[in-house]
Amino acid sequence: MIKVQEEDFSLTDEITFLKKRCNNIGALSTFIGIVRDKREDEKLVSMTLEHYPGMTEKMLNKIDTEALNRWDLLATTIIHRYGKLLPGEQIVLVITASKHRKEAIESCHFIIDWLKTKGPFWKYEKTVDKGFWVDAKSQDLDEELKWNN
Amino acid sequence: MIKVQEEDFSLTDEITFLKKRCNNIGALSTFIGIVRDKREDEKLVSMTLEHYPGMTEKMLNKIDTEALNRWDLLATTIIHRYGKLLPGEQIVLVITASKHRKEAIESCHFIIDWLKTKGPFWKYEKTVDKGFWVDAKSQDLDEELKWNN
Amino acid sequence: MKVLYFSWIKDKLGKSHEEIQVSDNIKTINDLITLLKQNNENYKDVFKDTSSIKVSINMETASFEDSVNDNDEVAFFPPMTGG
Amino acid sequence: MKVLYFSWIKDKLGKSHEEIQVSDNIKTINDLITLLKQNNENYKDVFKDTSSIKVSINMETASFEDSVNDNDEVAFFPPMTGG
Repeated sequence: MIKVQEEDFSLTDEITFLKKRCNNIGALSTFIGIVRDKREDEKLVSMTLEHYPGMTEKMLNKIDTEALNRWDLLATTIIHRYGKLLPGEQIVLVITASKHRKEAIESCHFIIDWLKTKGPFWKYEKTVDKGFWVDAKSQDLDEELKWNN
Repeated sequence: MIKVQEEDFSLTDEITFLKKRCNNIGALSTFIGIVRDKREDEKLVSMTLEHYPGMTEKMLNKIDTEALNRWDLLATTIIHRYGKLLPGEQIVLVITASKHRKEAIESCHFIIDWLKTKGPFWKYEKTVDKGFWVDAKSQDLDEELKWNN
Repeated sequence: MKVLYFSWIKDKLGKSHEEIQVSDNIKTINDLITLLKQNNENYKDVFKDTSSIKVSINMETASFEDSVNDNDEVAFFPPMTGG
Repeated sequence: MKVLYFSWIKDKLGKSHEEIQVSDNIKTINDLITLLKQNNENYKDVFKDTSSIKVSINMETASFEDSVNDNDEVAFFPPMTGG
């Protein structure tokens, strides 16, 4: 299940909702991305996530489907926020449920790696006196590529 | 931080507590192990976790320290329950927090893999008419060994 | 053809989207870029180094050699940074 | 010497722990096992195949060749299944 939304999400509510969609869960992996307090060594004031409405949903569904195809999963949840977020706020949530731990952990890792390079989001960070579009990291592409094998 | 306890835990409470212990978190990985509904194809009635008091705390601390040494982490939480658990109940919780996702995800994976083979727990599963001590899986040893590199 | 811009490309051009009239000799994304750059310094600046620019056609990742036609939705953006 | 048993080993022996008087000629875990097996069918049964049995000394994973003395706490158990 995927959601693209401006409002915050609740991990507990999402786990409860996911558990209703399947049974015999043995392993539950989650990942939460959070706005850091700092940009390099400077205090971060806010991070604004721009996205491409329509394409975002399309890509998140693609990533979700790919995970469900590659691993034996019972259920998945991907929630990605957009808009202006403050330090400490939640950006993204991934939950994967499976019978055994390996599938849940690996697929959760995969989803977040693919989101990094295939989710049509762009981040604008504001410090007290400046603003910056966050560059994609070449390391993120390397992380994505390791899932090609 | 490690805890060995009979009572259930709350993921939300533990995340809140962990967040108080550090700042500048960018990535939060969690893993929850849950008692499955079935043993092979039979309905599971309960799972009782026996453990070795004293050694359990010692080994969990060892695993926690190892994760903190190997990865750049801001905080960790490991909670393992013992005693009689029913299907759907939570067995184990791992939370890892870091600035960047790779560290949180990998260390969470590492901790749960090491817990499997180094946590002094033994599981007794009851179906309607039988009881079984769960055998360790040779696959679990393979999973542990991949962290030796 | 609907063309969208994101992130610093949108900032540099001062617009997030526009409708472009394309004639039949615009066959690929590269042709479209050439058209946009004609007599416009902002576009010339944005597209001077396309190695750091990605493109999508109808919300699917595409390459500069891919074909486009008047009904397509095209978007230009820097590498994505989701998650 | 305090000796603990877990899981099916505890079940087969019908006890979770016991205090064993060991003389000076018991130098290793292997010696201890030999002592336990003497004249006792339950222990002979449990220790007939030690490949599926693990041992700890003072709550640290150990091997059957490791030395023990009277003050040690020794435990026998099948491979762990935490998590």
